[in-house]
Amino acid sequence: MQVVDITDSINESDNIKTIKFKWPAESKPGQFIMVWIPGVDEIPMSLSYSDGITVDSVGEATQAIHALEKGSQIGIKGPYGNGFDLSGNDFLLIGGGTGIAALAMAAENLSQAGKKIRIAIGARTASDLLFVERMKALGEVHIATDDGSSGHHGFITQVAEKLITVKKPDMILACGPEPMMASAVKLAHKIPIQCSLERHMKCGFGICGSCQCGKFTVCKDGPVFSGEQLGQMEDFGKWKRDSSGKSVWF
Amino acid sequence: MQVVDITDSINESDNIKTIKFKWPAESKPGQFIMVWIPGVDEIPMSLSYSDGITVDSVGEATQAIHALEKGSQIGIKGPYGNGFDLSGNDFLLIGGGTGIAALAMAAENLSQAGKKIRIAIGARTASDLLFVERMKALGEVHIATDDGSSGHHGFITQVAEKLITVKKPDMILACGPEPMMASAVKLAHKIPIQCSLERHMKCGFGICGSCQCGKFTVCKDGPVFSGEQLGQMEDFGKWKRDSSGKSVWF
Amino acid sequence: MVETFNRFPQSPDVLMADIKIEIAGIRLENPTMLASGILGQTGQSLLRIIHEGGAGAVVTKSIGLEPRTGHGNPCAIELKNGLLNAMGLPNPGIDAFGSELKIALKSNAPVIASIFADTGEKFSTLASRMEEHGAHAVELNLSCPHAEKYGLDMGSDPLKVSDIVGQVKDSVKIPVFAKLSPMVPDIGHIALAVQEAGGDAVVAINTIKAMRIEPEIGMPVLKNNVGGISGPAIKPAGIRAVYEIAGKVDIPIIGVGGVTTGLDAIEYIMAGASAVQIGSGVHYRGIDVFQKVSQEISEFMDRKGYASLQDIIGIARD
Amino acid sequence: MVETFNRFPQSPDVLMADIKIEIAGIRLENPTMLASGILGQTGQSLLRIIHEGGAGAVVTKSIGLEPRTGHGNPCAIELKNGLLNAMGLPNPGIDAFGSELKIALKSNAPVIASIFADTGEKFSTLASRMEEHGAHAVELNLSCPHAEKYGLDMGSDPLKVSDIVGQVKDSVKIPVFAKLSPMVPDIGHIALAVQEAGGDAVVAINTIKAMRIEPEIGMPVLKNNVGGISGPAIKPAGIRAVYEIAGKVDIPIIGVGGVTTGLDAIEYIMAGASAVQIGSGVHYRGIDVFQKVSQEISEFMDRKGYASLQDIIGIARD
Ligand SMILES: Cc1cc2nc3c(=O)[nH]c(=O)nc-3n(C[C@H](O)[C@H](O)[C@H](O)COP(=O)(O)OP(=O)(O)OC[C@H]3O[C@@H](n4cnc5c(N)ncnc54)[C@H](O)[C@@H]3O)c2cc1C
Ligand SMILES: Cc1cc2nc3c(=O)[nH]c(=O)nc-3n(C[C@H](O)[C@H](O)[C@H](O)COP(=O)(O)OP(=O)(O)OC[C@H]3O[C@@H](n4cnc5c(N)ncnc54)[C@H](O)[C@@H]3O)c2cc1C
Ligand SMILES: Cc1cc2nc3c(=O)[nH]c(=O)nc-3n(C[C@H](O)[C@H](O)[C@H](O)COP(=O)(O)O)c2cc1C
Ligand SMILES: Cc1cc2nc3c(=O)[nH]c(=O)nc-3n(C[C@H](O)[C@H](O)[C@H](O)COP(=O)(O)O)c2cc1C
Ligand code: FES
Ligand code: FES
Repeated sequence: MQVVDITDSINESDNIKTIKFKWPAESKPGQFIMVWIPGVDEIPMSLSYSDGITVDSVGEATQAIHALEKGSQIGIKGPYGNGFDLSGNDFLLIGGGTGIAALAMAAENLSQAGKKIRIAIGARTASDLLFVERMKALGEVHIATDDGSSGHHGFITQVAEKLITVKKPDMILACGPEPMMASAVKLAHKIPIQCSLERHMKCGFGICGSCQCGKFTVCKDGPVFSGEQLGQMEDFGKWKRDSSGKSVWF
Repeated sequence: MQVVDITDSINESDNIKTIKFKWPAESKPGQFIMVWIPGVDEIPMSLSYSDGITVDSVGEATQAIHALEKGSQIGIKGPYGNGFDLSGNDFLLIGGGTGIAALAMAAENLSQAGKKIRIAIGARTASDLLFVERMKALGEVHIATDDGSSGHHGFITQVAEKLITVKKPDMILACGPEPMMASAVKLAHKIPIQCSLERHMKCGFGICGSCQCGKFTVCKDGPVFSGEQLGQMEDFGKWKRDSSGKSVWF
Repeated sequence: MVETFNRFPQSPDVLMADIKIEIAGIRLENPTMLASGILGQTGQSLLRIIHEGGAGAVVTKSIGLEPRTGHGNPCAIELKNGLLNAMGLPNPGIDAFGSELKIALKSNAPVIASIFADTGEKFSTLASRMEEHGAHAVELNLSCPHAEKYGLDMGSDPLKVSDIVGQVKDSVKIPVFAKLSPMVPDIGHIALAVQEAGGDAVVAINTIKAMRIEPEIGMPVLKNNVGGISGPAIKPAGIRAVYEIAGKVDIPIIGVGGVTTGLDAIEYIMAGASAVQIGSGVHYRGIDVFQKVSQEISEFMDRKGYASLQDIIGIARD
Repeated sequence: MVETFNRFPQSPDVLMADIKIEIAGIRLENPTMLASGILGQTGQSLLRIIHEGGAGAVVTKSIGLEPRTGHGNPCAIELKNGLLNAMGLPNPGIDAFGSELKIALKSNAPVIASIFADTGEKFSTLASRMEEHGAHAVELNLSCPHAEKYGLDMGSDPLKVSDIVGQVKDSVKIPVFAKLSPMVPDIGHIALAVQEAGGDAVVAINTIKAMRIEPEIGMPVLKNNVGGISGPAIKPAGIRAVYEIAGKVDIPIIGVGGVTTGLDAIEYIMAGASAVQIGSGVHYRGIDVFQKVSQEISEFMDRKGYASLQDIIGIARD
């Protein structure tokens, strides 16, 4: 656990903020951290920057993160998890909701390595779309919203399907709601795909078993899993476990 | 604590054996180790070689060491203590009894560094004289025995006194019975001297206080002390402490 | 004169040490087990620890009568010399756990069901349910240091311990293990109560009550404030506990606490343990820590010329 | 919404933190003391710890009525995360110790005399003798984990504790501290017994019962087999103990166990300690560990804007 100072808090949308902190640790795209908000909670957050997280305010802990100001202190455990395997040349990235946060650094790395990337970003509505400008600087961006307020009216997976038909990528990276990723895996068919999963996390470093998905721990074996691994998980896309370990259907 | 295999056991005299062991640790001349003879005791022993000790059999633990055979195992803590400061050019070494064991590696180092050394070795009787051949290869050796069976008939400090008169060394190293070292300090007068002390040792690494001499711990601040430090110790040459911490006169 | 230096037979003709062991009638291929509460919450994870990890047996997460979410986050952090946790006994409850156990039982390795409760009666109910579900043994958690009413609160009182063990013994036919805490002045005394009540094995130790305060923040890090420390920091306390218990009881002892290497396991076994459990070691060396430790035990025994585990169990007591 | 993140005043005008502290009327220049049993056997060594080491106070080695040689060697070894010892309370006895105390009292720092015995009457005799010799306070060792009849054997029973503390309080005017062991299920309960019997401060913790077996040899390393572990490995247990005691008593608490840095000390102080004792830290950082730790405490307080120790004592409890 390392205590860090908040250096910046940036509004991304009504409900989403990016928080930056003084944290010199090395990390890989797709890794996450456990964020301790003293007195409140400790929750998993993908690194959307090497020194930042992008947080959708959905409950007590995320609200508390939104309330952090420059100079506030939080505790960080990590970086944890495996991160994305970035071998391949022609990438399709599919990000739903805050899922694009987990993909952003991967996109930057790939772009820097001169690889071809197409990025499909989905959200409920236009104002919720995240990192559109940041991604446009890196590759071809395609958009979908549930309400049609921007880009394709409908699911981002429908956009992805078209993009695959236009030209087969040799690797797909996806992060977002699990049902979305389940359809991504289906439409990827034989194209290699990696999905970043979310499960209820307690320890974050692979000992408590709370984030178990199939035989894997999401925090240590994941959060990124290959299509093949996902195929071995009977629960993927179907159910997750609550904080007592009981199964809950999606 | 490191467990090592005994590689050799060499008779030095009726009552004295050198024990060698497989022990790759680095050490400085004048340092000592704590030797654990499993089931028996753990006792301090000067390193007479970088991988060996030379042991006078005086009681249960030293007898047990004499009984060790090739392949037996002992435990070693250390090397401990400060060791000798070998700066200077013209050395006089004064070793009484097994005291020469603590000086032997210093003599070798000095000789290798091309420094002038004279070595005064004392013992009760000729057959107890230790390392005479080993020392002759390194410098000028002078001998005294209490019974006159070899060399000067009398104390080794008398020999040392003459040697100093012949030519003043610029550093004296002494190890042996404490009263012998007390006279050595006196006759050194203004010549720098270092003496290696013996006190009852329990921990060996400076926490238990059992080896206290004046304000110093012999195991950690020593076992080698300068004439100046010895001058600050009201107990030097007068009394030591038993294993309860009570003072006992020499 | 003394002649205790070479206690080892050193016979070069013994080529491969036998590291199988039987505890209260339960046969293990090797003396390493998964400790309770580490990844043992689902059937799939238990299976993986056996198949990929190489554990000789697995102990499930401690299961209670009702589902329990446990303490809030942070509930587990890394310290310099160990792990600090206050999970607070989260578990899906005995009803939901039956299906997990069924999955775990697909392997050939023994599955030991850890249970917790606050009365002997509830312990008995849980044990019977676990027996019905097919568990090979039950382990009574009498030692959790950070869940009020449970664990240590009962496990430090020899009368309560013998009452609970006695009641459970009356309710099931499978072996009953009791897991003890080192946070008592005389653990041998508690172990004796287990034996006298008919317990089949003693498991020691659970975590030691501990805490971390973050100076920068001025607050305890764990949401529950107080937790328990596991891992290398507690090994010396675990070895001591097993050694003292071995001086008091004849039933088998299972050593737990800070085992990460084969030599750690050997130290427990020499103190009197017939097998070891590994929890934090999964973090330090990966889930195949069981295989690694077993391998290292074998290598040690081969080098020293030991034919079977029986030859070293309790040897440091002689 | 929650607003507990910044508990620190951060006032930049406080330039130098005040780290003086008074405990039961005894004034310390800084909150670090030498723990009992580390180099505290002679007057000269106690003086040196004050003058060269920079300790705010020193506690003597535990002294009994008669001279005692203690356990045989090996009696202290280094483990990976701490020191393991079974000294066995060696000491020259109260008669011989008077002259040592006289030497130690030449300094300006308080000298606290640690004593051990197996009855309240003997404790009282020792305390009176120490008072005559000039000790500023006595510390009752109710917690040595490896000397039969002494220490933990009494210190784990609240009735015995209150009996001993009560008797000593009746015999001396100087403050009486009681040093407790963490090897009990509820240390707060024992601390309460100290307070109720009139004790002036609680000292926690002593070493935790532990053991090392050398696999190569197949024997315990300590001559006494069982000893106590100190140093970094036990800090989390010590912090927890102080935190729990602070929830039960109003008398000052002195934290001991694994302090090697200023932040370790701060952690104890935030848990509720008014001062800390340092034992193994002498090994890890040299005899000037007291000076170093004091310096680091000051630096922390200055950086965080704290004016005095009072501002952080027990802050993690709020
Ligand atoms: C690997 C990983 C990466 C994540 N990355 C991001 C990110 O980049 N941006 C983002 O906004 N969110 C991310 N999340 C989700 C985020 O952790 C939850 O939104 C957050 O925990 C909600 O906490 P709360 O107290 O605000 O809400 P609560 O009211 O406590 O809970 C709301 C929902 O959040 C989820 N949740 C709560 N606690 C946890 C927990 N300990 N572990 C996992 N999920 C929990 C549950 O689904 C719960 O129903 C990530 C989750 C995981 C597992
Ligand atoms: C730094 C140092 C270096 C030494 N180097 C050598 C050496 O190179 N060769 C050698 O033969 N001897 C050396 N000694 C002395 C050696 O440690 C003792 O002779 C040995 O401990 C005797 O043990 P015992 O069981 O055989 O005898 P015992 O019958 O136990 O005791 C005989 C005498 O040995 C001394 N002694 C016993 N235990 C200890 C102890 N733990 N610490 C210190 N002294 C003890 C006491 O004076 C005692 O009266 C050294 C001692 C010290 C302190
Ligand atoms: C995260 C975690 C959860 C634990 N949960 C339980 C539990 O539910 N029941 C139990 O009896 N012990 C539990 N323990 C204790 C372990 O089973 C074991 O006794 C302890 O961790 C010491 O072993 P180790 O050093 O190998 O981890 C838990 C330990 C950890 C670290
Ligand atoms: C070598 C040694 C000797 C000790 N002797 C005593 C003693 O005589 N009386 C006592 O109360 N505590 C004794 N202790 C315990 C310490 O005072 C202290 O409580 C313990 O070591 C934890 O603190 P630390 O981690 O700073 O060492 C001793 C500890 C050590 C390491
Ligand atoms: S959160 Fe604990 S194992 Fe993943
Ligand atoms: S032998 Fe313990 S301090 Fe020197």
